[in-house]
Amino acid sequence: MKTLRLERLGWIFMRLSGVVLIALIFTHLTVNLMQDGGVKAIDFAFVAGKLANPFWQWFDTALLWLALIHGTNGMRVVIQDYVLRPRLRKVLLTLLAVSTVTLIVLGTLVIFTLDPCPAGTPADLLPSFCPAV
Amino acid sequence: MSELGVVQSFTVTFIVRRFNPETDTEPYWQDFDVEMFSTDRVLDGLHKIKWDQDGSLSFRRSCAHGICGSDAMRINGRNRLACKTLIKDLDISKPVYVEAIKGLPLEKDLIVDMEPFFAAYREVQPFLQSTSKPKKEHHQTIEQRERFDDTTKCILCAACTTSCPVFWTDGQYFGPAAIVSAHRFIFDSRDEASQVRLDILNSKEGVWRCRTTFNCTEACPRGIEVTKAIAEVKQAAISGVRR
Amino acid sequence: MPTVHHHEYDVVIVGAGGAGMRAAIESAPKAKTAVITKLYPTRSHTGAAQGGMAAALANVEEDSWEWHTFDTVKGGDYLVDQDAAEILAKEAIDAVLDLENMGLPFNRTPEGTIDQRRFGGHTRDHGKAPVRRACYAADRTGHMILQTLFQNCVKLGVEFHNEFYVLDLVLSEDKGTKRATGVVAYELATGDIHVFNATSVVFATGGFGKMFKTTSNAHTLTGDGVGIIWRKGIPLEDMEFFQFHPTGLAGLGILLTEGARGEGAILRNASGERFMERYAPTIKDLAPRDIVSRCMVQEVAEGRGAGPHKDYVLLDCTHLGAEVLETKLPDITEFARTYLGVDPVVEPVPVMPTAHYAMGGIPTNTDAQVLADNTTVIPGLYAAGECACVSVHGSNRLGTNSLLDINVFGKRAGRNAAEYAKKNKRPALAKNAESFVLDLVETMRTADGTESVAAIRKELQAEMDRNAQVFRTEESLKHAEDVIINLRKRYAKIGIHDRGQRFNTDLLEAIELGFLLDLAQVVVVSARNRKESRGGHMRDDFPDRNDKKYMQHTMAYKKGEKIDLGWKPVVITNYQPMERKY
Amino acid sequence: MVDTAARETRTVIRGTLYRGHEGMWSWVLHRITGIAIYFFLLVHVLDTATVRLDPEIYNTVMGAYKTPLMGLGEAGLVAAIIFHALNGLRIILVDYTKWGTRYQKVMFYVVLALWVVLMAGFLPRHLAHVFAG
Ligand SMILES: Cc1cc2nc3c(=O)[nH]c(=O)nc-3n(C[C@H](O)[C@H](O)[C@H](O)COP(=O)(O)OP(=O)(O)OC[C@H]3O[C@@H](n4cnc5c(N)ncnc54)[C@H](O)[C@@H]3O)c2cc1C
Ligand code: HEM
Ligand code: SF4
Ligand code: F3S
Ligand code: FES
Repeated sequence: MKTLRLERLGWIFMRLSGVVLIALIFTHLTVNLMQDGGVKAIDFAFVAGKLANPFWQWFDTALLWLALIHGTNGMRVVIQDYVLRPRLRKVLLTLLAVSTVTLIVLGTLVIFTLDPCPAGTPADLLPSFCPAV
Repeated sequence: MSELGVVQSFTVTFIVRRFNPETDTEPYWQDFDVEMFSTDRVLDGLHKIKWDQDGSLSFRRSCAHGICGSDAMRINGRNRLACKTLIKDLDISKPVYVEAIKGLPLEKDLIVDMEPFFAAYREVQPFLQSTSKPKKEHHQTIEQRERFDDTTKCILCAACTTSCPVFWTDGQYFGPAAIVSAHRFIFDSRDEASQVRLDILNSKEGVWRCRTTFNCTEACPRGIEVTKAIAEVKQAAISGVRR
Repeated sequence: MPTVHHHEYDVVIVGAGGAGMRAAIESAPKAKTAVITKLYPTRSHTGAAQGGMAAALANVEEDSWEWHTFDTVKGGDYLVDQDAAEILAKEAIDAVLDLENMGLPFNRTPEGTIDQRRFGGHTRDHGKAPVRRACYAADRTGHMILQTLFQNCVKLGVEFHNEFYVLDLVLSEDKGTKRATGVVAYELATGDIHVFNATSVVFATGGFGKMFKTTSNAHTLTGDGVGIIWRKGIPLEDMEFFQFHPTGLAGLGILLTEGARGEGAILRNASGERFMERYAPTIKDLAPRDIVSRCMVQEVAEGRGAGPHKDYVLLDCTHLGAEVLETKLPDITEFARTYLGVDPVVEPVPVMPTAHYAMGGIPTNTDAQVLADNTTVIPGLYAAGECACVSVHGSNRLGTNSLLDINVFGKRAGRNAAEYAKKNKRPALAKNAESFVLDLVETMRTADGTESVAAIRKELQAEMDRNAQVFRTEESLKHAEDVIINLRKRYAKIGIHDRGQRFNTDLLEAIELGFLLDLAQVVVVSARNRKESRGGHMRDDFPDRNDKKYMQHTMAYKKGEKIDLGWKPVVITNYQPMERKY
Repeated sequence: MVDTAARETRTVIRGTLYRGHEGMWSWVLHRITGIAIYFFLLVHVLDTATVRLDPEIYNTVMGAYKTPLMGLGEAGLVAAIIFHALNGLRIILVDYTKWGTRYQKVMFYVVLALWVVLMAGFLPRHLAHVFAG
């Protein structure tokens, strides 16, 4: 612990990731909530359309990883501040770690394995570039 | 200062958080009406209570002018020295709330156990470590001396540490006062053990727990820019000491 | 009944101010040492000292320790023991360098050495002109000394017993010769009694300014140590000499350092006149404190005081500029702003003399050993700092000489106490050594009389200000003595509110008042007996110094309820008494 | 014995709330918003993951976001993110610049002002999307 200085690493990471997240999150929000139709325009076609583009794939991956690690490290601090009973603290920290790893793996898999034109789906639900069935 | 002119007196209500470990299971609030002058300080009010109304009221004090650090307490919800808080600076149309500082074990009335506070202080090695044995004094320029002037003012009153929300959580955080004491030596050109102190403060309960809430800076009766000192220690822990 | 604990140490030091901790730093590495203190060490009043610490380093201009010795002797109106003054001035240089090497952040010269400034009564070449001799750290020199000494105690792992009130000294008596064997203390947190058996005991308990109403001293400076010594039948020396510092904030007594005048501040009366020019044409505002205080009181008495009641004079710093005030005198600038609402940068500050420093105290020789009479040493018992009387300050202490005193003689006390403890076996304690304190505490804790401690203390303080302050006469002192005797009778009938064992500060204030009453009486009786004016002791009815009769130290002895007075010769080496002109 | 003029009221037991200044309240908000965003993120990654299961399921799930209630919730989320992001920048400036600690209060009010401006730009559009059919 002392030699690795993990707390320092975490502190620096919070700041670095924070700066990057600003760019990522605001782009994400603008694209998803502020274009025509706003939140109402979000559907499978929209998402799948975006994720077919490698730029958005990498963009979303960065967003996913950074936000989750940043948020998780933040939550770790909060738990360590307020949960003083050692057992409960351990349980919560483990839960936190497990859910973060799960979400990162799950999210990354989704981003890279999503088939934008799954067979047997009505065309009106799909991105416009899907070949007509 | 009543000799200095005709100063009017008025009644101030103090609401004091009392606790006597020998008879009480929980602290409770008690109010006292006290005749005060606007030039009086909160410490004078407490003395008037102790000397004229209830001798069992317990608090620490010594110098009565903000230099010994005995009487840090929470006055109207903020940490201050009772001897430096003038009645005229408070809104006396409302009662004045006085209670012990937060986060250290409550011993009696306004008295807390200071030992954990001093333990953190001792841990940062707050003393000059120098292997050079000058014939006379060490050489130090005016600029080098100025570099750590602010943090030499600390009177170890604990107003900062016990105003820190992070310290309140579990009392394990070194706390701003200990960091201030470390800062005073880390940035002293004569000292050779900066890295040792930085290693200590790099630990789990060290500087990284500070969330820049500035309560410490606001509370410091000596006007030390505590959060700035902490920020400088953080930077030193990342990229080395620049004196 | 409180629990009684027993401890054994080679050296026990009572008090953790500058003198106590300097002693501990000497003694702790050599002998098993405990420091017993009623305050957390950093709360000690040494931390309030502002101006500086004198030493003829000659860093900024020519200086020598002989000149320093002369100034000390002359400043003390020749009642100084000159052998002690020589030691003080000579060892001053190492005392300052020791502190610097321990880490004290002194202000620096452009060359990077310790900077020095002027202070009252310190001159070049036997009075020719003011000299820059005071080493300083802004206007918190005492704060830095206290912190530095504490830091080094932490470094050495010195054992502190914090918030332990020593209430008794245990002496053994063998064929009429006394010997120290330990002390008994009351633990504030629990109400328990602690008996410390020790080979050497060092008293470093500071002053007793709280017998006056207007004082620069802390609430806790109640003269406990000196009072304990007194009650043990050990004499007290030169108790009539109390220093009234010229520049206390009017009405409050909070000190504005003489360093302000050292930097060029000027005292003015109501009409704006620089009145010190009239009294001390050569060094004007930088005359020694006794002289300046007297002149201020005289200005006010003759109707030239400022303010609505014409009851103070003004300290004018406005020409110094914000820069000097903020960098060299930041703390006092803040004091004036906080406590009087006066900004020294733009307006002069109301000031009046404030009870400041006890020149007298426990008689010691230059090895810091306590004396049972003019010459007999009490083995194993030492004293240093403001509670002691070596006497390096004579009848008036020069500014910056006390911080020096606590370092030079604190060091000597610590070193000698440790050496004594190494050479001698730990003496046996008397049986029931704790019984006096047990009894005292229990009587007080259950006291249910009708008199109030606060009221008696207030009356004592008011009386001392009225009749035993800067101007004294036979009549005023007689009045004060009668009042004190009466207050002592009332003190026997006090009542205590707090019946608890834990943090019973009510009980302790009562005990402290007992010491104050004892000492006030010694001060007044000694003062009545000295029918001359010298240094801090100014008799209106005997305005001149009388070397024929009074060129000697007062020695007060407790004989039952009576006070016997005797004399002790002054040690003169080089400087024959002369008229004191500045 | 001295008389006791004291009135006793053995009612309230807790201490007062610490009356911190801008620095403390900005931290309280930062922490609350951080935690809120974290929990939203948990849910958000999961709901987005349903995109991998089946377009219809995803669209149903997204349907939930399109109700007025969720629309308001989203507004709150954006409010939180904007505050957290701006204040995060403030913290970084406090940490890394020489002048940051001295101007932290000013910066806090700048954060609030920018927050108001950004919200004023976002809210009408968003609410229009949510409520306009
Ligand atoms: C406002 C002010 C400014 C001053 N400025 C200067 C200056 O510029 N230059 C200068 O040379 N001098 C100055 N002086 C004088 C000088 O500061 C003091 O004389 C000196 O610091 C006294 O030090 P000390 O160690 O003897 O006592 P203190 O520092 O007073 O310490 C006394 C210690 O004794 C302990 N104690 C007392 N009673 C008991 C007991 N019963 N049991 C256990 N412990 C006990 C206390 O806890 C404390 O630790 C100033 C004084 C004042 C008040
Ligand atoms: C928009 C860009 C963001 C920036 C600039 C940012 C910045 C920061 C910074 C600098 C900290 C450290 C605070 C400190 O040490 O005192 C922090 C803490 C935190 N952040 Fe963020 N953050 C952002 C986004 C997020 C997101 C998306 C989440 C949620 C997943 C999040 C959750 C948290 C949490 C829980 C904390 C801990 C709070 C605390 O300890 O009080 N942040 N943020
Ligand atoms: S930094 Fe300020 S508030 Fe903290 S202990 Fe020192 S003087 Fe007190
Ligand atoms: S109050 Fe605490 S969080 Fe940091 S800025 Fe001060 S140490
Ligand atoms: S009593 Fe000394 S700081 Fe308040």
